Amino acid sequence: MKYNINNKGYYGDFGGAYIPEMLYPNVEELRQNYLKIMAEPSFKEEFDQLLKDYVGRPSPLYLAKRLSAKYNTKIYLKREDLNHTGAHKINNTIGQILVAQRLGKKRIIAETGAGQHGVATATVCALMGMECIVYMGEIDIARQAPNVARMKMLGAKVVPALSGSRTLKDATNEAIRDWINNPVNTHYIIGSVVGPHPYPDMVARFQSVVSEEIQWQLKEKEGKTTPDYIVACVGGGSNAAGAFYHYLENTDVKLIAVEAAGKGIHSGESAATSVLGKEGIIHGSKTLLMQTDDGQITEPYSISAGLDYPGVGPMHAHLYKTGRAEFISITDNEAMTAGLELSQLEGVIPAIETAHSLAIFDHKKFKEDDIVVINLSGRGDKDLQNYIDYFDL
Amino acid sequence: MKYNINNKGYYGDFGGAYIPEMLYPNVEELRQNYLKIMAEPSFKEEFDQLLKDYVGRPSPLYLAKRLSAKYNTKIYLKREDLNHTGAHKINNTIGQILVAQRLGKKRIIAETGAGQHGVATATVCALMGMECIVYMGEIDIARQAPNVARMKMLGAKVVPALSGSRTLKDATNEAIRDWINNPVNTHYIIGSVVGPHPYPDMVARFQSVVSEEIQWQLKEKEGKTTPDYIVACVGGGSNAAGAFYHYLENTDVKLIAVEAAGKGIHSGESAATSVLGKEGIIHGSKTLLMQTDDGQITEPYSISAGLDYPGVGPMHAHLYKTGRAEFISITDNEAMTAGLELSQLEGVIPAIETAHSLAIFDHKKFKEDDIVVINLSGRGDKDLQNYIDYFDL
Amino acid sequence: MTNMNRINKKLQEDKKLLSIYFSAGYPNLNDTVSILENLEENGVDMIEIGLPFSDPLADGPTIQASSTQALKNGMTTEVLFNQLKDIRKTVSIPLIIMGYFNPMLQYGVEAFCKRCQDIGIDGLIIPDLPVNVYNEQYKATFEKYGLINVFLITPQTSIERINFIDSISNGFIYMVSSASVTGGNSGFGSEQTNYFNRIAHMTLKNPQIVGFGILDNETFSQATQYAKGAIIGSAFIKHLSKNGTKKIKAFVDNILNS
Amino acid sequence: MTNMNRINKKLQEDKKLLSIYFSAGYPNLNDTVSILENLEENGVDMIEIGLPFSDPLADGPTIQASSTQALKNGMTTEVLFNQLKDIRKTVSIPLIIMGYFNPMLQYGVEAFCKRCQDIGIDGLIIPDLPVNVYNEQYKATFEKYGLINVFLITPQTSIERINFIDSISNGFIYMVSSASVTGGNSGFGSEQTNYFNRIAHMTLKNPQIVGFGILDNETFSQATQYAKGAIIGSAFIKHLSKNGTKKIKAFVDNILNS
Ligand SMILES: Cc1ncc(COP(=O)(O)O)c(C=O)c1O
Ligand SMILES: Cc1ncc(COP(=O)(O)O)c(C=O)c1O
Repeated sequence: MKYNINNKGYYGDFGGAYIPEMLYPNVEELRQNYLKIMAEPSFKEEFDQLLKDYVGRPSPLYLAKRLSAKYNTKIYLKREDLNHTGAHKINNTIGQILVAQRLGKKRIIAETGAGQHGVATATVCALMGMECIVYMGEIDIARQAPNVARMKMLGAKVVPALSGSRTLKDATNEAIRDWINNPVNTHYIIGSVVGPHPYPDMVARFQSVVSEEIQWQLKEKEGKTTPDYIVACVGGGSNAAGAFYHYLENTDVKLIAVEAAGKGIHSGESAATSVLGKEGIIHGSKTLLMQTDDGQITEPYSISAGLDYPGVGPMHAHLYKTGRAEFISITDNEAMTAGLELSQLEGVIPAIETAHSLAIFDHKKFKEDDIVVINLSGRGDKDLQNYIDYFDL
Repeated sequence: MKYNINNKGYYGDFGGAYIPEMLYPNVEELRQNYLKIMAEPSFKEEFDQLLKDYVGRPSPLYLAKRLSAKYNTKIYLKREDLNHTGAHKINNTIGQILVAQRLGKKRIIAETGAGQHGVATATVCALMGMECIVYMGEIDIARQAPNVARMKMLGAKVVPALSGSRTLKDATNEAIRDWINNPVNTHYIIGSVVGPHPYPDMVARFQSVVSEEIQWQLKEKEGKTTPDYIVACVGGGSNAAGAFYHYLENTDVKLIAVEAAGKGIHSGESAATSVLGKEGIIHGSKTLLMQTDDGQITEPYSISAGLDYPGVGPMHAHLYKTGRAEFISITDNEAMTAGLELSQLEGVIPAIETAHSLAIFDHKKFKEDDIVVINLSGRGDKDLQNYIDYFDL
Repeated sequence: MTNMNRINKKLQEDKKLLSIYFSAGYPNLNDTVSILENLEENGVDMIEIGLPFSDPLADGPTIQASSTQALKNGMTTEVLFNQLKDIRKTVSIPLIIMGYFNPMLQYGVEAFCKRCQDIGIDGLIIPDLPVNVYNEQYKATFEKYGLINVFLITPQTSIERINFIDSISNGFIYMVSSASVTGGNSGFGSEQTNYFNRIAHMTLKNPQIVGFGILDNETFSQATQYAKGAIIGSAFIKHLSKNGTKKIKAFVDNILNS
Repeated sequence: MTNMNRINKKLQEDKKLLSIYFSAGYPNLNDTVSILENLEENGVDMIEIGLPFSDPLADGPTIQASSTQALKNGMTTEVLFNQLKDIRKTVSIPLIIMGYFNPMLQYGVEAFCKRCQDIGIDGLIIPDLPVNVYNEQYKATFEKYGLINVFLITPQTSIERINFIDSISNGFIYMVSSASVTGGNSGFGSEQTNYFNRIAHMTLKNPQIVGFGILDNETFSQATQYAKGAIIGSAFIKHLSKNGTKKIKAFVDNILNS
């Protein structure tokens, strides 16, 4: 295992648990128990059953014929958009709610950017009858209104984060503060492969169902378990972690991580962490993050709330530093255009986050017989107003 | 076959093709070809493949534990909400677009109420690169705005129907007019089991995948292929037709069709066709419909755009007249309350149409060991604003 | 020959026939009779009286709107029959009721036909009553009450079907100028005249009368080069909506001699 | 004993210690030094100088807001060190820099420690530098530059862990009154006093100073019944935001003798 996590909770130089003492008991409890719990047969059974009957897994691996024809290569879409609640996020929240139950927690908190993780958390809380509080940046509340409405319908309380850039980073700060204030009965369901160890590993494991399925689905369709490329967008990096997971150590499979360049990498309004970031600590984890020379975390920008984050998970920092994954930065405009293109070529409206992954074809040429799997991390229902306004439809 | 269609295109007294001569060539072409086309191996293969890889079928059959506990019976939800585009409607549009292609059509028209059928049609048109025009009542355009946005993203043209009650009935009139005006290159994808023969049968066959799956899914879960009850809401009746299809002739399985009582069956603002309707002709089919003594079609009302229709498909008229299905009418308020309840008990936000089916528990008591399958025909993303406003969330 | 239907008699006249459609009860509920009288007076050969319907799916916007208005004005099947009960005292040209099937069905098809006969209605045009249903279920009733049922054909109707329709018709064939809802066109192109010509050369037993798209002297002349007559609908409704029941003479004159 | 750290010396004094936290550069960029001088003058025993951070996730709204303002005012690590470079000419009580780890990491941990030593800083409190990471990677450096690293304990910290923290501490233990971000409470209940009592009875090698929730004479007295001293943060920031650097004497007097 060269690219996956080591037994100290690090991916190479990245990871760890840089947390205030107030969080130590919670995080330590989780660290000591998560692998044990996940290995219990009753856990596995319940998790698998819910993924199948409730989430609707396996998600299809769909050969996008018209998109493939346009870019003269063989493009498969891994349809996480078809999951219950419309994105990959629920794979993780199902897992974590079952962990939280087994740890005896009664109250759930979460941060959310695009709102998909908030919805996925509110959903599993409704399913299990648990209290749910979701922190969400004020800006994101405005630009992802449909997901705010969904959370409310599901009985969750949505609390605006008013500090900083009022986006995902700040919502995460607020969630952490809540956890510090409620150390005993509360579990914090982090929505990506970020945060202190063991979160990045735990979330990656719950999301790894994505690449597990890709393996046998490709086998069925192509006679082999490996594609030439796997492409996924990276906010914190959970959908990418899931799509890469079972291929991490197989370097025949090239990994492409797609970041948000916002209005341009060097425009000052960007979230392209791999290009602009330096090593440091954010939300309890040592990783790459965008920061001033002085170590203050930069306010990021992306049109997509889910990629509007100044860091990446430690796995991705490691994949970047080691060159295991290629990182491509996509501007707002490229993403929006690719989102519209997929809608009209394949009848699938992607989340704006996901649309970044679909925009790589102008940056990267593939061979005609390359098999390129794009992780279609979520659907665009939450983004309709943005698309409509952007294109004046 | 006592409850399914006969070889003249009638369900008992209902059905047929009461169409102007201008539509005769199109409808006749379809009638002569639909069964042949559907029997072609290449059709079946493409249809099944798309249902699996594109739509995401099979849709799960999910045991709703908390809902079951509340109503002290065993409730399974057939998760059509997890289909691509979020409702059962796409089962039919995938089928019809493949038929249209084989008939050499280049241009697709559709009517839509809730917008789900419009979205499902726009989706398959994008997928196949065909022109798409969707007629939608002006009132429905306002109350189902998210679906209008989706259709636009998918490249469809949405044309408002301005006559009559400016809802589904009128959109259907406009679509028929379009078809009369464009008799050669156009296929009309009707969205429910309504319209002239062969539409009701063709749509029911495409939707019958729902009960086909319920059979083997129940076998897996309960050791037998039959539930005690199947419940589905009825606008035109396509999701009900699909859920009932393979059980029509097995009277051990009780069928419950749920209609919209609007503000109350006798309030004058209702769409409870079975109670209020008389035999007559609407949209080319002899069936039950709400009308004046004089034979003018009544303007219906329901909070749900998809049930706001003054008729039912001829299959349902027959099921009603023969007593094969029990019909229950649910008011706006009962439906909305049931929709909120499902959201908060199971983490599934249903379409308001679907919410009607979930509201029957105050009207009908089930035994503890009854197996009740509710067809969860669609998700409520399109209805969020209505729910939020209604409950002031 | 006294029992010969007025339609058949009219069709034997050696002239091109002008037939006019209007929605009963439009612009005002009680305009029906005076419009009928006016039309006959001014030389119209035959009239289609539209029985308004809430969902006239084979009609274009103009006729739709007039139907809606007529219903708002209070028009019903019963009201129309009452308005027409003495019509044969003043009007002698063929009168046809044109309407959708559902209101007739609710009235009772036999009762409807009987009432038509009592009044002196000569025929019916029911766009959404298909040929085979008519043939199997209603033909006997229509004939019992001396009513001619008029069928439509369109450019898409196959030769076999035209022949079949001709075989069961006993008045005229309503030749839809283009497969298009009413009121949508202006002037005929070669596609349509080719179609008129093709039908003319089939030498059918029933004469044809062209409908849809006739709006002025030019289109009337064009159509009647090939057919026995032509029907004006939307153009006349538009005239009514602008002028009420006045200036009907001018409208008809304008069609017949421009 | 000349080499003894000021913190240790202070802890040996036979009195309850009042320690004050404030964010450097707040309310105005250049208030830092005068606030320090003022506090010492008015009888404060020890000061935590907050190095502002963009994302102070262990702090409540008051301290967050002061951090944000300080950053807007232009505060940086370098600016702070420059402001403090002559501080030992005027201030002699123990000074502790309290800040998050990322800015220190970017400065370079060793460079940061050296600079602290040069200035005369006595210790550091770094909430998000965990005990084990400190122990394995940074302890040697801190010690090299004579800096005391202060660890936190909370009501949830296990006995084993408290003992371990005690074993690697060489100044005092920062006893968080409740597992709660700063500024959230008012007055201590029995839960908290039980906790203070429990820790007091562990007879740790390092004295404890209570932080979080100290805001007036009452809470100061309560906390120092069980502990060596107490730290005031949010309450002082609120005072600064209302009064600027004036009336610091009143604030301190109010805590010490009510
Ligand atoms: C659809 C979708 N894709 C991607 C992301 C980014 O998150 P991650 O990088 O953890 O997959 C989000 C975040 O909300 C999302 O909603
Ligand atoms: C989710 C959903 N359920 C039900 C219906 C009603 O249609 P049908 O009766 O044909 O199933 C609609 C119509 O749009 C719908 O969107």
